[in-house]
Amino acid sequence: MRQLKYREAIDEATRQAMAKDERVFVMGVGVDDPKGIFGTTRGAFEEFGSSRVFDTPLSEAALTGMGVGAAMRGFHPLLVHARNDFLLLTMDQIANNAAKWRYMCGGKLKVPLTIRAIIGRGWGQAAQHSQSLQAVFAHVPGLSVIMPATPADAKGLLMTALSSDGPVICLEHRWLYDKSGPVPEDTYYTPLGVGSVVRPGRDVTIVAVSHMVLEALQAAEALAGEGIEAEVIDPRTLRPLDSALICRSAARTGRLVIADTGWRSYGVSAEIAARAAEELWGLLKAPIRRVALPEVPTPGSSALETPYYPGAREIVAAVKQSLEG
Amino acid sequence: MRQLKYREAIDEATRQAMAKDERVFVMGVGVDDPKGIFGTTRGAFEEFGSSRVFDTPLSEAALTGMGVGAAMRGFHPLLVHARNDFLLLTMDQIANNAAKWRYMCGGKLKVPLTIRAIIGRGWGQAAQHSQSLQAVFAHVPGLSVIMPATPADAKGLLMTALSSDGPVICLEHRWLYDKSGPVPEDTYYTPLGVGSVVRPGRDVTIVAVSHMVLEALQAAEALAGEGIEAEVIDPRTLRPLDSALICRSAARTGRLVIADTGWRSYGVSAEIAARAAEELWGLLKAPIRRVALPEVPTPGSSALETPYYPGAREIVAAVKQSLEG
Amino acid sequence: MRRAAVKGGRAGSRTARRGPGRGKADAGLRGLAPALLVDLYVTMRRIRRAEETIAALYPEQEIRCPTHLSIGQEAGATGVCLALRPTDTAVSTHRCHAHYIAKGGDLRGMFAELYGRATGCCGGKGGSMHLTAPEVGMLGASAIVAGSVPLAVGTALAARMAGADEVAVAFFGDAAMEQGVTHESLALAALRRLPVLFVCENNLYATNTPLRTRQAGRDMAARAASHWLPGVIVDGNDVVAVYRVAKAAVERARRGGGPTLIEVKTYRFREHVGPNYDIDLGYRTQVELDRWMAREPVGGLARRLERAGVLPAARRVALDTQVEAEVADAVAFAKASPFPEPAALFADVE
Amino acid sequence: MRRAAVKGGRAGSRTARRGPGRGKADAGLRGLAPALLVDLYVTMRRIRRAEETIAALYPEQEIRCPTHLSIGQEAGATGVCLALRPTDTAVSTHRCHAHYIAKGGDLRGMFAELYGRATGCCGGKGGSMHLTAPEVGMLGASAIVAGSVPLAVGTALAARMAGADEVAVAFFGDAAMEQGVTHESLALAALRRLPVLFVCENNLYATNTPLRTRQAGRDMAARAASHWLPGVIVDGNDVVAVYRVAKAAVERARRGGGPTLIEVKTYRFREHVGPNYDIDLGYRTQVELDRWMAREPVGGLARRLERAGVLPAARRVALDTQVEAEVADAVAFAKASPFPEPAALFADVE
Ligand SMILES: Cc1ncc(C[n+]2csc(CCOP(=O)(O)OP(=O)(O)O)c2C)c(N)n1
Ligand SMILES: Cc1ncc(C[n+]2csc(CCOP(=O)(O)OP(=O)(O)O)c2C)c(N)n1
Ligand SMILES: [Mg+2]
Ligand SMILES: [Mg+2]
Repeated sequence: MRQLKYREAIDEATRQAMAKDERVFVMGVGVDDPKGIFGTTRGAFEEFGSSRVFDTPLSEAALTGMGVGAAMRGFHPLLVHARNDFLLLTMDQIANNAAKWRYMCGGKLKVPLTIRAIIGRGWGQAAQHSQSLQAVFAHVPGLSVIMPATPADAKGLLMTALSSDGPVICLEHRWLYDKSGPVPEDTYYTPLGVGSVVRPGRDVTIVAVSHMVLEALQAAEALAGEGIEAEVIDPRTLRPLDSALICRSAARTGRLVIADTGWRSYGVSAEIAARAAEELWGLLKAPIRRVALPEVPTPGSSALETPYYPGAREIVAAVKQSLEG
Repeated sequence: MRQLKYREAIDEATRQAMAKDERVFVMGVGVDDPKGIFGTTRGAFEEFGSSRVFDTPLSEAALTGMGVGAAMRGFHPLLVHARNDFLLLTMDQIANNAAKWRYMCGGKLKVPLTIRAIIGRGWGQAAQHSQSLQAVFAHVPGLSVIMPATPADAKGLLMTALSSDGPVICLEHRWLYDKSGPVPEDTYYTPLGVGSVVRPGRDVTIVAVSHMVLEALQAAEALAGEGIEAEVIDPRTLRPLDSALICRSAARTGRLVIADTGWRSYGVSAEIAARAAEELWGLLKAPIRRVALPEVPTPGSSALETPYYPGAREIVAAVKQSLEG
Repeated sequence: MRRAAVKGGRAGSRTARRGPGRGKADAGLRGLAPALLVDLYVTMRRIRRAEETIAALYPEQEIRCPTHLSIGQEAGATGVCLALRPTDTAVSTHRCHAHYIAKGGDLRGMFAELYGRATGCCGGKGGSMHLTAPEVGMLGASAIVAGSVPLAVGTALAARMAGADEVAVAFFGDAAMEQGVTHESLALAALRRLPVLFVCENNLYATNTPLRTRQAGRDMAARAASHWLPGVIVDGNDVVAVYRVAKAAVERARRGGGPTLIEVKTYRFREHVGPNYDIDLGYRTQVELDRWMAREPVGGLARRLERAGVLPAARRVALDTQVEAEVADAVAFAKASPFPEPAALFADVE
Repeated sequence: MRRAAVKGGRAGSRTARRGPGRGKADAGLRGLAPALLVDLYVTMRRIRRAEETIAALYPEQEIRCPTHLSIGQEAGATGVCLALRPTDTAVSTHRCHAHYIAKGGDLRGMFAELYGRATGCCGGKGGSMHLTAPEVGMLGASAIVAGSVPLAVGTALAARMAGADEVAVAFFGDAAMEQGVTHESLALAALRRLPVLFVCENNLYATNTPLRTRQAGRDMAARAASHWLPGVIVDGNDVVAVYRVAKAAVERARRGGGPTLIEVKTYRFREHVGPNYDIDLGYRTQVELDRWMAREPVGGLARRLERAGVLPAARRVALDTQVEAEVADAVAFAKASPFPEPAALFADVE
C-alpha cells in the first residue's frame, strides 16, 4: 500500500475532511506558515485558502472559546497548537466549556471541536515545551482524547475526530512526524475506543502510548532475539479506552508492561494498570510494570535528557522483571 | 482537647502562620468578605489588616503569576479561590511557572506559594462549580497537593504548606467546613507525605480522600455492625503520597477499597490502585475496588445529584464485593 | 468611548432622570413604534415578575440551585434583546434569567429548570446558571466569569462563514472586564471585524466587592479603546436608551462594521445570589440603593409610556395580569413536572 | 499614549534617523554622563557579539537548545536595564539573552547554560529560554508567551510590602499583548499603583506572522489606556531615547507614581529562532530589512558617540577588543565545563 509520512497523513486527513464537509475549518498560531506545525496545515491552506485556514493571534484561551462558539453554531473547528504545553492556557475553555456545554444544556447543543497539539521532545526545549499532558485531558468527562502513533491511525483517527460531534483532543508526538507507514488513499474512519495489536506475541503484553509504541516495537524486536515474544498493544485513544483489548491480551500472556510518554504518578499508566489489576484478578503471573517519565520537569541539558526519557531499553528491562515474576 | 470546626482550624492556621512569619500574606477574590471563603480568611483580615489580607479583581491567572513573583521575591503568598474549578484559569501559571521555575533556574530561586481552593458540592451548583480536580494537580512534578479531611489536619497541613519553600495546592471540600474535631492550640506542622490511620481494622483497608474519609468512617461503622473491621486510611497528601502506609495496611488486611471525591478514570484512585497492585503482588485476597465519580459532568438537578455522588453505601458495597473475593 | 446620551453614563445621578416633566413631549420616544415600546415594557415586566416569584418561592427550598436575580437590571437585557432577531445569538453568565427571557426563552422551561425537572430547558441538568434556548438564539451561559465571552466571537465567526447576517451578543458583568479572556475576545472580534455586541452590564459590584477596589477606572467602555473597537456607555435603567444604542450597534455589525462594546450602567437590588436584600452586609449604602431604586426601570417605563399616551393604565393592568398568568402557569408546570430519570445522568456526555 | 520623541514611534521611517548632521551638537545626548553613554555602547556591543558568536558556533551543534537571537534589538534591553539598579528586578521571555546580559548577567554562566553545562546559570537545566541571574536581579524567563508578565507585578508587590523602593520590569514581545494575562497584569499594576515597567519590544512579528494579521492596531502603547496606566512609544533602535524614557518611568515608579507601559519599536534581523537570516521565507521584504539594518543600533551609537566626541575610535576599538576577549573566555569556559551529573536530574524539584 502507499506509504505516507505521519505529517502527510495528517495533512491528507485534514484536506479530505475539509473537502467532504464544508463546516470544517482550521485555525491556530502559524497554521498558514510553510514551516508551521511541521507542515501539517499548509496543504489545507493552499487548497482551501485563508477563509478556511487562518493564522491567529496568540490568544489561545479566547481561540478555544471561539472554537466552542463556532461549533455550537454548526461548524467543526480544527484548532491547532504547536505545543500541548500551551493548552494549559485554555484549560478553562476546554474543561469548563467544550467538555460540559452539551451536558449543561441537556443535549440541546453539541460542541464538535477538534484540538490538535504537539508533544515536544529534545534539543533542550526544556520544562515548558516538552510536556506530555494526556492524563490531564483524559481525566475530564465530555472530552475524547486520541494519540495516534502511526500514519494510518493519524489519518483515520483525525478523520473520525473531524466527523464526531463532540470535542476531541488529538496529541501528536513530535518524533512521529517523519515516520512512514502504509496509509489508504480513500477516506476512512478509525473508531474511538478501539485499540490495535501492533505486534502479536504470547509471552508478555506491552501497552504503549504514542511515541512509546515505536520504543515498544524496538523492545519487542530485541526481546524476540532472546526468544521472548512480546505482544504490543496501542490503545490509540485514551478516552474512551479499550480496556477489553488490553485485558484479553494480558489475560493470555499473564504479564503486563505499560509504557507512557507522560509522568508516572497520576498518569495514563496508572489508569491502565488499575483497570488491568481490577479485571485480571488471578490471571496475571507477575506484577504490572510501568515505564514512564520520572517525577521531575523536563531538563534542558542534553546530558540530562538522556536519563530523563525512558525508551526501548527500559521497556526491555521491565519485561524481564515481569518475566522473573 | 479543644474542639474546632474545620473552618476555624484553617482560620487559626492562617493567623498563626502570619503571626510567626511576616512574609505570609493572603489574597484572593472575597478574602476580606465576612461571608467569603466560608469565613476562613476574615479572621486574618481583622487581625492583620488590608495590607496583608486583600481582596482582588477577578484575574485569577495574573494573580497566580503575581503569587509566583512575590514568592520569588521572598514572600509566601496564600492565594485563595472560592472554587477549585477556577484553578483551570490558572493552569499555565501553576504548572508552567509555579511548579517549574525552581527547576528551570537550577534551584537559584524558590516559589513558596500556597493556593487554597474549595471543592463544591450540592444545591445544584452543577458542572462548573462542583469539580474535584486533585488528579490534575497531583500529576504535575514540582507541586505538592494536600487534601485535609479533619480540622486537625487542616491546621497542621496548612501550617506546613505556609512554611514550605515550594508551591502547595490545598483542596478543601465544602462539606467539611462545619465538621468539628480536636485541634491543638499551639502551632504544629503535619508533614507532607505522611498519611494517617483514621480507624484501625483487620479485615479490609479503605483508603479515602478528603470528604470521602467521613463516608468511609460511616461505612466502617456500618460494617462493624456486621462484624467486619475496616481500617480507614487518609493519605492526607496526594503529592507526595504515602504509599508505604497504604501498602502496609493492605498487606495486612489483604483487601483494598479506594474512595475518591473525583472522577474515576485517570483519577487519584487509579494511582493508588496502581501502586498497591505493584507493591502488593501476591498479598491481596481480592481485587482492588474503586469508589469514585461516574464519568459525567456534575448534573444540576438534585434528582441527579443523588445517583451521581457515591458515599458510605457504595463503599460498604465495594467492601462486601472485596470480601467475596 | 462615547456616551449614548447626556444622561447616559452618570446613571444613578441627578442628571439621569428619564423623560420630560408633565406636559412636554417625550423626545426620547420619538420614532419608536408603540408596539415596540409596549413590548419593551411587557418583557421587563415578565423578567421582574418571574424573578420576584423566584424570590418568593425560594424559601420553599424546592428551587434547589443558586439563583442570581437581575431585579433592577431588566432594562439591559430587554433593550439589547429586542434589538435582535431570533436568529441572532446570545450567551450569558451566572446571572442569565433576564437574558433568557428577553431573548424569548420559554418561561415554563426556565422554571422547570430551576426546579430541576426533566421538562426544564436543560432537562434539569444545568440549573439557574446555564439557561439555554437555542430555538430563540439563547445559546446558554457559563458560571465561570467571562467564560462565555469568546463563544460569541466564535458564533459570529461561524455566522459570517455561513454567509448569514446574524449578530452575536455576549452579556457579561463588570468583573468580566478583569478576565484576560474578555480582552482577548474584544481584540479578536475587532481584528476580524466580527458582528459581535459585547454587552457589559456594570452594576458596580462583583459579589460584595465594589468596582473601585477591583479596577483603576470607572467606565468599562473605556476599555474598548485599547482593542480598537468602539465603546459606548448607556444609562442601563433607561430601556429605550439601551434599545437605541443596541439597535445602532446591531445594524453596524450586520453591515460588516464590526463589534461594539456597550457598557450598560445599572444596579442590582437584591443580594448577589439568593432572594433577599442585603443592605445589612454593609458593603453598600442605603442611600445608594434608594437612589437607584428611585430609577427602577420597569415602573419608570410604565409611567413614561402612560405620560406619553402610549400605554394607558387600563391596558397596562391587562398586560400585567397576562404576565402574572404566564408566570403562575410556568410555576405550576414546573412543580407538576417529573424529575429526570437517573438514566439521564449518563446522557449527553460525549 | 505619548510618543517619547518626534522621531519615536515611526521607527524604520525617514524621520527616525538619530543624531544631528556633522558639526551640529547632538541634543539627544545632552545631560548624559559620558561614562553612561560608553556603558550603553559596551553593553549593546557585548550583546551583539555574544549573539553573533552563538550564531557562528550554532552549526557545531554543541549548543543543543533553541536560541532566539536579539540581534538588531539590543537597544531596548540595554536602554531599560541601564536605567535600573542591580536590586531592581527583571523577567523575560524566550528571547532573553539581551535582557540577561544588559541586567548584568555573567557571560560565562550564559554560554555554559547554552552548552548545557553544570556551570550554566541554571545548572544546565533551563537552557536558552530561562536565563536567570538573581544576584543582579534577573529573575528568569518563561518560554510561554506572556507567561512571565504577571511575575513582575508580584515582585513589585513584594518589594513594596518589604518597604524596598525596587522597580520590577517585565520584558515581552508584541505578541504578548495578545495574551489575556498581560491585560490582567497591566490592570492589576495600575489598580495598586505598583512600581512596574511593562516593556513591550515590538519587533513587528511573532515568529513569521506580521503584527497586522494579529492585531487591529499598530501601537502597543495604545493598549495601556484601557487599563488606566500611561503608555509611551519610543524608537527602539535609539538606545539613548530608550534610556531616557525608561529612566523617567523608573523614577516615577520609585516615587510611587505607578506603572508604565513602554513600547519599544524595533526589529529582529535574524530568523525567529536559530542563527540564520530568513528573508527566503518571504514573510518580510528585503526593503524592510534593509531599512532597519540601516538603523542598526550598535554601530549607530558608535558613530554618534564618535561624532559627539564622547567615544573616539581608538578607545572604542580597545573596548571592542575587551568585549571579544570576554566572549571568547565565556565560550572557552563553557566548552571546558562538565555536563551535569545524572543525579542533578532529581534536584531542585519540590
Ligand atoms: C472565574 C471566576 N471567578 C470567581 C467566580 C465567583 N463569582 C461568581 S459571580 C461573581 C461576581 C461577578 O461579578 P460581575 O461579573 O460584575 O457580575 P454580576 O454578578 O455583578 O452580575 C464571582 C466573583 C466565578 N464564578 N468565576
Ligand atoms: C502561549 C504561547 N503560544 C505560542 C508560543 C510559540 N511561540 C514562541 S515565540 C512566539 C512568537 C512571540 O512573538 P513576540 O511575543 O512578538 O516575541 P518575539 O519572538 O517577536 O521576540 C510564538 C508564537 C509560545 N511560546 N507560547
Ligand atoms: Mg457586577
Ligand atoms: Mg515580536
